[in-house]
Amino acid sequence: MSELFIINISIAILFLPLLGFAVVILFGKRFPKLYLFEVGIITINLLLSIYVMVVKFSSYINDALVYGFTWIDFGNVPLLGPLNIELGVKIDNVTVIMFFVVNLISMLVHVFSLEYMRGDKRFNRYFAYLGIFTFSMLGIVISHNLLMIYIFWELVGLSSYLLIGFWYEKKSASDAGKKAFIVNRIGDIGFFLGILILFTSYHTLTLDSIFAQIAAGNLPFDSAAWLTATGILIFLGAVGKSAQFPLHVWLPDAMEGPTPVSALIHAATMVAAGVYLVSRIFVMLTADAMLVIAVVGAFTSFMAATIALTQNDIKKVLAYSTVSQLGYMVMSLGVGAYAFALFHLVTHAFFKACLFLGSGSVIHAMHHEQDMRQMGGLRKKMPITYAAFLISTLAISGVPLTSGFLSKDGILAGSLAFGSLTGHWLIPILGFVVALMTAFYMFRLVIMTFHGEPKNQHKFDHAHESPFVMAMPLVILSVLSIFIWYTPLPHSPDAGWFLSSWVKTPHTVVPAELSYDFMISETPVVEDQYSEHAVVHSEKYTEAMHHAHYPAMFLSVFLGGLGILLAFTMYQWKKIDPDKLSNKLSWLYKFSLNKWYLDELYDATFVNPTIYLSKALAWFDNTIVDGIVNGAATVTKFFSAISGWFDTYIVDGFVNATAFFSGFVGIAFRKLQTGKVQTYIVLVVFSVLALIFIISPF
Amino acid sequence: MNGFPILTLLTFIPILGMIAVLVIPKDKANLAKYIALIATGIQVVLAIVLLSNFNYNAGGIFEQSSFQFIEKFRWIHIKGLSWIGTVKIDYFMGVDGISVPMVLLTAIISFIATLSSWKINKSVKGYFAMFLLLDTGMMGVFVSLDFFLFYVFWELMLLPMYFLIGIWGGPRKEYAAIKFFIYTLFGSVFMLLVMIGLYFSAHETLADGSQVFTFNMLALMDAANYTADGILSPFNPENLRFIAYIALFVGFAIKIPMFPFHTWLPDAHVEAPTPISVILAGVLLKMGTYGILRISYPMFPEITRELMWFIALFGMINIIYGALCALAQKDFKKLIAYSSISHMGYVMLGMASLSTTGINGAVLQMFNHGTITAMLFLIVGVIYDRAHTRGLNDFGGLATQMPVYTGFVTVAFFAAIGLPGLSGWVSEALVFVGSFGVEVIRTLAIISTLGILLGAGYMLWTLQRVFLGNLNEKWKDLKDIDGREYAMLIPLTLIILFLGIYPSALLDVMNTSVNSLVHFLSTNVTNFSISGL
Amino acid sequence: MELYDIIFYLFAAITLLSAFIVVTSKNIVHSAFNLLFTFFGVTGIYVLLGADFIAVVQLLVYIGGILILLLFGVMLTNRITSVDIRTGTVHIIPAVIGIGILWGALTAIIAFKTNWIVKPADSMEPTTVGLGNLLLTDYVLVFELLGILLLIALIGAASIARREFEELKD
Amino acid sequence: MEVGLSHFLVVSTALFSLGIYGVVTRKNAVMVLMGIELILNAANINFIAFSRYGNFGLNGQAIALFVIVLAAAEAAIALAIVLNIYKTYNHVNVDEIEDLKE
Repeated sequence: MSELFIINISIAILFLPLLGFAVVILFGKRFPKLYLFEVGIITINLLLSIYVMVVKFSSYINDALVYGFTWIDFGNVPLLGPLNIELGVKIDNVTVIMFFVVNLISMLVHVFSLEYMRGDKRFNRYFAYLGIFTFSMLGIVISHNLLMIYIFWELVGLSSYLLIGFWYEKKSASDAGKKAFIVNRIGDIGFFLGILILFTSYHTLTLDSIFAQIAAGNLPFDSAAWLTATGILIFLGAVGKSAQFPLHVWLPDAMEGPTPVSALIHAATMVAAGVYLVSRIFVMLTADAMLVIAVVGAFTSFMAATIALTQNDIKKVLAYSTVSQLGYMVMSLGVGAYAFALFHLVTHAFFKACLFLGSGSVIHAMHHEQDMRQMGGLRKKMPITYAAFLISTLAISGVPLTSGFLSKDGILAGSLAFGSLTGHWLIPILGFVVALMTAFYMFRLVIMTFHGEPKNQHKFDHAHESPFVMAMPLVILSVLSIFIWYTPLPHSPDAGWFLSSWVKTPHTVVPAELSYDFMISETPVVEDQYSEHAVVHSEKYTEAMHHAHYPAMFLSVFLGGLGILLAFTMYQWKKIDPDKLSNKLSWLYKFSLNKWYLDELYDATFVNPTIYLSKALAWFDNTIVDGIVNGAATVTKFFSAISGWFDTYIVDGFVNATAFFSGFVGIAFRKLQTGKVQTYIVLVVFSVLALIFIISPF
Repeated sequence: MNGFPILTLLTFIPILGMIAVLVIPKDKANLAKYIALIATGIQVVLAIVLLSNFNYNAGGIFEQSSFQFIEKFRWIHIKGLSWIGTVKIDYFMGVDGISVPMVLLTAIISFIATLSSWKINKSVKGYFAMFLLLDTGMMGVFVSLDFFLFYVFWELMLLPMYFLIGIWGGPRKEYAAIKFFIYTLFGSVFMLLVMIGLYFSAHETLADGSQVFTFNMLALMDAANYTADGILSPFNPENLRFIAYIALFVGFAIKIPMFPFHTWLPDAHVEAPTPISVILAGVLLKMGTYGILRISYPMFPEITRELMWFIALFGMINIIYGALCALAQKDFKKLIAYSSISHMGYVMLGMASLSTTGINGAVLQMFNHGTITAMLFLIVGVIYDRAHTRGLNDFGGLATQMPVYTGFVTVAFFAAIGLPGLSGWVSEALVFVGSFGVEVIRTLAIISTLGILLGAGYMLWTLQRVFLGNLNEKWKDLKDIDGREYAMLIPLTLIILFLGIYPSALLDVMNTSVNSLVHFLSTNVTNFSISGL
Repeated sequence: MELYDIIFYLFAAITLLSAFIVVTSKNIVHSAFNLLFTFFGVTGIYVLLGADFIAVVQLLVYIGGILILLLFGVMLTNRITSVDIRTGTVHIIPAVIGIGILWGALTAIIAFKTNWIVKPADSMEPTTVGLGNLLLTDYVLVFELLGILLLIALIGAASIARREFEELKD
Repeated sequence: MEVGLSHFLVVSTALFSLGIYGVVTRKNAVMVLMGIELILNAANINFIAFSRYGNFGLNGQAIALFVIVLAAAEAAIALAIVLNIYKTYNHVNVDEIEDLKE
C-alpha cells in the first residue's frame, strides 16, 4: 500500500460526494430514483474510509501523508521575491478518524432520511444537498493549509444554509437559513483576518511551514500580541461555526431544518469543524489565546446548559445540549487537554447523532409534534427508540461504562489539572456544574417523552415504532456509545487505543515565554516536534492529570447521579412540582426560557441599526448626493436664467439707451430748428463767440 | 501572427457591422440582429485567438518592446505649426497583461448582450447600429496606447450609450440618459485638460532625432522625455502634477463610479433596457479603473504612492456605502447597481495596495465583476420580461415556479457574495491579501471585510424575498427560462465556475504585467519629490 | 492830428452812426434811407485806403443798384397806405448784450491782441491797372464764374418774377 | 494817435456787429437784408484795409470786388424771394415764417 495510493483514495473519498451532488442536482428531475445513487456513493465512501483508517493505523501510524500543489503562482514579486499560494492535502491520524466519523454518520443519516423524508416533493435535491455537505466537511478535514480549510469552511456554511432552509415555504426556515449563513460569515471574517495576518507575515498558508517559521522564532509582525491575536481570530472562525457564546444564536433556529439534517450537521459534524480547526492550530496558540478559548468554552457550556433546562421543544433541548457539549470540547482545548477534546468530539458525535435521530423518529411517529409537553409514555409504543435513546442519554450524562463518561471525565480531569496549575478555578467549577445540569435536563427530556402517561391521547394512539430503516441507525449509534470500543478498562481512557497511540498532543511551537510552563516538555524532542509521535505532555501537566483523574471521576459520577435523581424526583415521582418551582424563581425561569434574551439583544444592537443605517444612507444617497447633482443642474439653470436676464436688460439696455438717448437729444435739438432764420444766425453768433473765447489765449 | 492587424480588426469589425445594419432595407429589420450576432461572434473568436497567441511573460507597462500585437501608423502629422512645432499623433494600439482580460471581457459581454437584445422591437436597426458603435468605442479604449486615440474612443462610447438609454429605456429614460451623459462628459473634460497639459510638457525623439510633442502614452510614462519647464513635467519646480493627477482621477472616478460621483449609476441602470444594463455594468464600469491603471499610475508614480491611502479610503467607502444602500433598495435593478458600486470598491481597494496580489486581485475582480453582474442583470431581465415589474416585494416563492432559473440565480447570487469555489471569492480574497499586506492601508482593509458580511446580508435577503417563501398567486403562470436565456446564462456560469476553481488561467495572463507595474511604481518614486502645491 | 486822420474819423463816424440808425429805427423807410449814408461812409474809407477803383464800384453797385433794389423791396412788401410801416423787433436786450460781447471780443482780439505784420503805408497810386491785370491773369476763372453767376441770378430773379405774373393772369 | 490798420479794423468790427444786430433783431425780411449788406461791407473794409497795410498787393481789393458782385447777385435773389414771401404771406415778418419747422 504505497503512500500515494492512500492519498489517491482519500482524494477519491473527498470528491465522490461532490460527484453525487452534481449527478443528483443535474439529473434529479428526470430520474426520481436517483437519490439511491447518492446513498450508494456515501456507503462506498464509508467503506473506503474504514479501509484507509485500517491501513493508516496499521502501517503509517506515525507519519502524515502530504500532497501539495501550487494553485496561484505570482512569479517573483518585486520587494518580496517568489510568491505563490499552495493548496494541498494532508492525511494524519486525526484526519482519518474524522473521515470515519463523518462518513459513518452521513451514511446513517442518509439511510434514516430514506424513510423520514419520504413523500417530500424535493426528495432528490435533499440528498444532493447532503452530498455537497459531506464533500465540504471532508474537505475541511483533509486540507493541509488554512486557505483550503477556509474554502470548504464557507462551502459547509452554504450547505447548512441550503439544508436549514430546505422547506423554504416556511418563512421561519428561510430566515433561519439566512441567519445561520450570516452569523457564520461573521465568524468567517475573523478566520479570514487570521489567514491574512499569517499570509502577510509568512507568505504561505501551509500549516506545517507556518509552524516551522513560528518555531524558528519569527512571529507575525514580530510581536507576541499579534500571535495571540491570530490565534483568537482563527478561534473566532470556530466560534462562528461551532456556535460558541457570542455567535451561537443560529444553532437553535437551525432546528427548522429536517431532523436528520440536524443530526448530521448540527450535532455531529459541522459544528465539530470548529473544534477540529482549533485543534489544527493548537500548536500555535499562546497562553493568553488558550485562556480565552477555555473561558469562552466554559461560559458557553454553562449558558447553554441553563437555557436547555427550561426548553419544551425536544429539538431545542438537544440543540442547546450540543452547544453546551461543544463548549466542553472548546474548554478542553483551552485547558490543554488536546487529546480528550478530540476524543469527546468523536464520542459526542455518536451519542448526539443517536439522540437527534431518536428525537427524529419520535417526531416522525408523533406526526411532526415537537413539543415535549404533548408527549409521554412512548416507552411502550417505541421500545427500540427508547432503548437507544436511553443509552445515549446515559452516555451524555457521563454515567460509567459509557463512552461519554470516559471523554467527559478526561475533560473534567484536564480542567481540574489546569485549575490546580494555573489557579483559574472558575473553569473546572463551571465544568462540573454543567455536568450536573446536563444529566438533569437530559433525563427530564427522557422522562417527559418516554415515561409517564401520554398527554395527547390522539397522537399517542397513532404513535408506532419506526420502521427498520430508521431504527437501525439508532441501534448502531447507541452501540457505539458503549465504552468497549474505546478502551478495555471502563475507568481509564488512557489505556485505550484512542489515546495511547492514535492521538497525541503535538508539542507547541510557541516560544517558551508565551506558552504555559506546564505545556513545555522537559525532555527535548528529537524529530520535528509537530509530527505525530511527539511527547504526549510535559511531565508537569501529565502528573497533574494523574492526580486529578480519580477525584474528577468520582465528582462527575456523583454530580451526574444527583442530576438524574433530581430529574426523577421532579418529573417521574412528581415530588417537587416543576411549575411551582418555576413560578417561585419566575424571572430566572423566564430568563432561561427566552434564551437569555440574546436574540432580542442582537436584533437591537446589530441587525436593526444596520437596516436603519442602510435606510438612512439610501435616503441620504437619494436626496443629498442626488440632490447635489440635481442642485448643480438647477444652479446652472438659475445662472443661465440670470445671464439671460442680464443679457436682455443690461447689455440690450445699453443699446436701447443709446438709441433712446440719441432720439432724446435729437428731439431736444429739434426745438432749436424754429424755422426762424434769426435763431439760426443767433446760434452762429453764439458759436463764433464760444469759439473766440475757447481759442483765444487772453 | 505579426503583421495580421488583429487589434484593428477587433476594434473596427462592429463598425462594419453597423454599416451593414444601416444598409439593410427597412422591412427586413430583424436581419440586423443576426448581423450584430455575427459581428460580436467574430469579435469573440478574435479575442480567443489573441489570448492563445499572447506571450504570458511579457511585462509591457511602460516599455514598448514588451507590448504585443503593436500597430503603430502615422495618423495625424502636421509639420511646422508655428509655435508648437510639428503635431504628430499616431494610431498606436497594443495589448499587455492588463488589457487582454478586458478585451476578452468586452467581447464576451457584447456577444451575450446581443443575444439578450433579441426581443428589442422598437426601431431595431437604430438599436443595433448604436449597439455596434458602442462596442467599437469600448474595444478601442482597451487597446489604444495613444492618449489622443484613447480619448477619441472614450468619447465615442458616450454617444451611443446616451441614445440607447434615452430611446429604449424605461419610464424616466430621458432624465437618466442626460444625467449619464453630462456626468461622464464632465469627467472627460478633466481628462482632456490633463491630456493637453501632458502633451505640452513632454518631448518624444523621433527616428530622425527630431524632438516633437507627443500623446504617446509610453513616452509620457518615461520621465526622461519631459522638458524642464513643462507645466506637468516633474523637473519644473512649481509644476501642477498634483492637481493634474486629481483632475484625471476625478475623470476616471466618475466612471468607476466612486462614492460622491456615483448617483448616475442607479438611475442609468434602472432606466436602461436589460442588454444595455449588461453592457453598462459588464464593461463600462471597468473603463474607469482600467484608465487609472493604464494612465494615472504609470504617468504619475510618485503621486500615486502619495495618495494610495485616499484611493483605498474611497474604495472602502464604496464597499460599505454601496452595500448599505443596496440593503435598503426596493427595486431589483437598483439593488444590483448598488451592489456593483460595492464590488467596484474592492477593485479600488486592490488597486490602492500597489502590491502584486492587490492589483492582480483588482484586475481579476474587474473581470469577475463583469461576468457576475452581467449574469445578475440578465437574471433581472428574465423576470422583467415575464412580470414587467422589478419591485422586490412584489415577488415571492419563485423557486417552486421556476426551479432551473432559481438554480442559475443561486449560482450568480453566491458568486456575488463571494462564496469560495466561485470566481467572485478569488478576486476578493486576493484584494484583501494585497491590501492587508500593505501597512498603510491595513486598517482600511480590515474595515472593508465588513463589506463581505453586508454583501451576504442584502443578497440573501433578496434571494429570500424573491425566490423563497410560498408562491405569490400573481406569478403562478410564469414559465421557466427558454432556450435563448439558457444560451446566455450557461457560458457565464461556466466562466464563473471555471475561474473559481482554476483562477490562474487568467491570473497568469496578467501576472507579469502587474509585476512590472508594481516594479515601475516602486522604483520610479524615489527620484521625484512631490512639488509644492 | 493831420488831415488824413480827421477825414478818417469823419467818415468812420458817418458810417457807424448811419448804420446804427439803419439797425435801430422802427420805420423801415428811414433805415433804408440811412443805409445810403452808410454806403457813402464806406466809400470814403475805401478812398482813404487807396482803393479808388473799389470806391467807385462801391458807389455804383451798392448805392446805385442794391440800395434801389432794397427800396423796391420795401415799397413792394409794405402798403404805404397803412400807417404802421414800422417793423417790429424781437427780444432786443439779449441781442444787444450778445452783440455787445461779440463786438468787444472781436475788437479786443483784432485790434489789440494780434500784432499784424504791417508794411509801412507807401504812397497811394491808382489801382485800376493792377486790378485789371490781376482780374484777367490770376483770377480769370473767378471772373468768368462771376459772369455766369450774375447770369443765373438774372434768370432766377426773372423766373421768380414770372411766376408772379402768371398767377395774376389766371 | 496816427490812424493805422487797427483803426480801420475797429470800424469794420463795429459795422459788422451792427449788421448782425440788425439781422438778429429785425422782424422785417428786408431789414434783415439790409443787415446782411452791412455785414458784407464790413468784410470789404477789412479786405481793403489789409490790401493796403498787409503785403497782399492788390489781391485784397480783387476779392473785395468779387464780394461786391456777389452781394449784388445775392440782393437780387433775396429780394425776389422776399417778394414771393410777401405774396404768399402778405407780410414779411421773418419770425412768423416757420413752415419749414416740421
